[in-house]
Amino acid sequence: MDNVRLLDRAYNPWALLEAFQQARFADATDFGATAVFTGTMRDFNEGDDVAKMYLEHYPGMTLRYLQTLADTAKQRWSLNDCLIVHRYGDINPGETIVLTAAWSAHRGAAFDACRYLIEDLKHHAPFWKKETLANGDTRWVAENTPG
Amino acid sequence: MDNVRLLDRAYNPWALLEAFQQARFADATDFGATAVFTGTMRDFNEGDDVAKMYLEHYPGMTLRYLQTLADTAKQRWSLNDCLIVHRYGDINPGETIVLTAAWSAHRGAAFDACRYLIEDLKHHAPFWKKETLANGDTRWVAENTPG
Amino acid sequence: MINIKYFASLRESLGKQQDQIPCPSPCTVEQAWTQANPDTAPPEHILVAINQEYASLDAALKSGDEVAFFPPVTGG
Amino acid sequence: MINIKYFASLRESLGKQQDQIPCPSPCTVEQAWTQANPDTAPPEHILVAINQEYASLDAALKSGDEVAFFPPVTGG
Repeated sequence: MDNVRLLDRAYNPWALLEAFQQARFADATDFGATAVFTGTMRDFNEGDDVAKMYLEHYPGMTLRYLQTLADTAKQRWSLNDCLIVHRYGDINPGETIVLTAAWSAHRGAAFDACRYLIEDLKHHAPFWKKETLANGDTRWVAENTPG
Repeated sequence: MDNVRLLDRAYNPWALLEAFQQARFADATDFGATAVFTGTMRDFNEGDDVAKMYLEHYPGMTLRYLQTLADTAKQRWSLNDCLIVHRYGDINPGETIVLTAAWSAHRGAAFDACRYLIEDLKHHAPFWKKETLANGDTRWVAENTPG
Repeated sequence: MINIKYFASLRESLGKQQDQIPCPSPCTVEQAWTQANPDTAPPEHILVAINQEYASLDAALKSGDEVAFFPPVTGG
Repeated sequence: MINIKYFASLRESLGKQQDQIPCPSPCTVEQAWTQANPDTAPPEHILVAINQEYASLDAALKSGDEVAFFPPVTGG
């Protein structure tokens, strides 16, 4: 079961989670806690209306980086599993960009691991956002907001 | 849109989240971050195999307590909204007991609020778990594990 | 009158889920307990709610109040 | 040979997405940059990857390596 996925089109994060959990934990009743984060494209940023976004990435390095990140989290918190899903390419406001999730016996580990996944990803995974504003101007997002 | 719900039968947390988000934020693109926690019934606890569980609560006080909790979280973190769903009655291993979620412009607020909801609920919402072990014995769960 | 409710393990150990007692004014939560359960001290970690909001054992009751006693909660 | 890749705003400002340069041994990442971009200093917050793993400007390259230069990341 792939626990790291790059997608080039819109996806339903809740349906994806349901399918993953069903396939991965079909008859398992040994995890008590699931923590999930989803990041959704907003239609404003730094005071401007944003019409759409292009998400560039570094094919090859991206999957490799995220898989190492997922493996690290699983070891560090003894997770049952974790999941990272990230879009690339053209994205519209309201669409889900990123999903991180962690399954554990205990809620502290699930929360900490889920948050670690998104924080590390935001600081290190090779993605770059280019916004197209409502007035047609384009700009590269300079840096991520603090967590 | 009710953001606090008590359910007496099994539910699909992901389908519920999808429906809530659809109804509550249909055309909204002003939240960037969603944090979710689900607690699932395990088939073991304190070294014993658990066959099923009965979740007693204090009708009247429960909803009232959880609604105040949700309102408090929304104010404290400027959330777009939050959601609390909790089972009561008979529960089987693998079924989702509790769901907390928070929608915000920023991920820090979403994570902090979601975790606050589940921690506070675990310490104060009037629910009590009675386990039936694999050998037929029943026992009240004495206390919650630390977060 | 004061309406008393008991929950979970406390309900089972007392063998009853509710009591109704007269309300001598003034009357604290602890006095209501003693009146309803003269032979049993309130358990050490007991929790109290008056009209469905958390309260302490020395809070004052008035006629018509619903007071609930229950053990530490274990939801979530 | 060394294969160089550029991403995002850096790719746009340089007007190219890749370079291929000979590999004099020894050769650091910074020397490879200068050889490919003699008139442009590397931007202050530039990030570097060698064969798709993060590295520093003074890391050593060998023939056949893929070195990537890119600005701070903004995913998630």
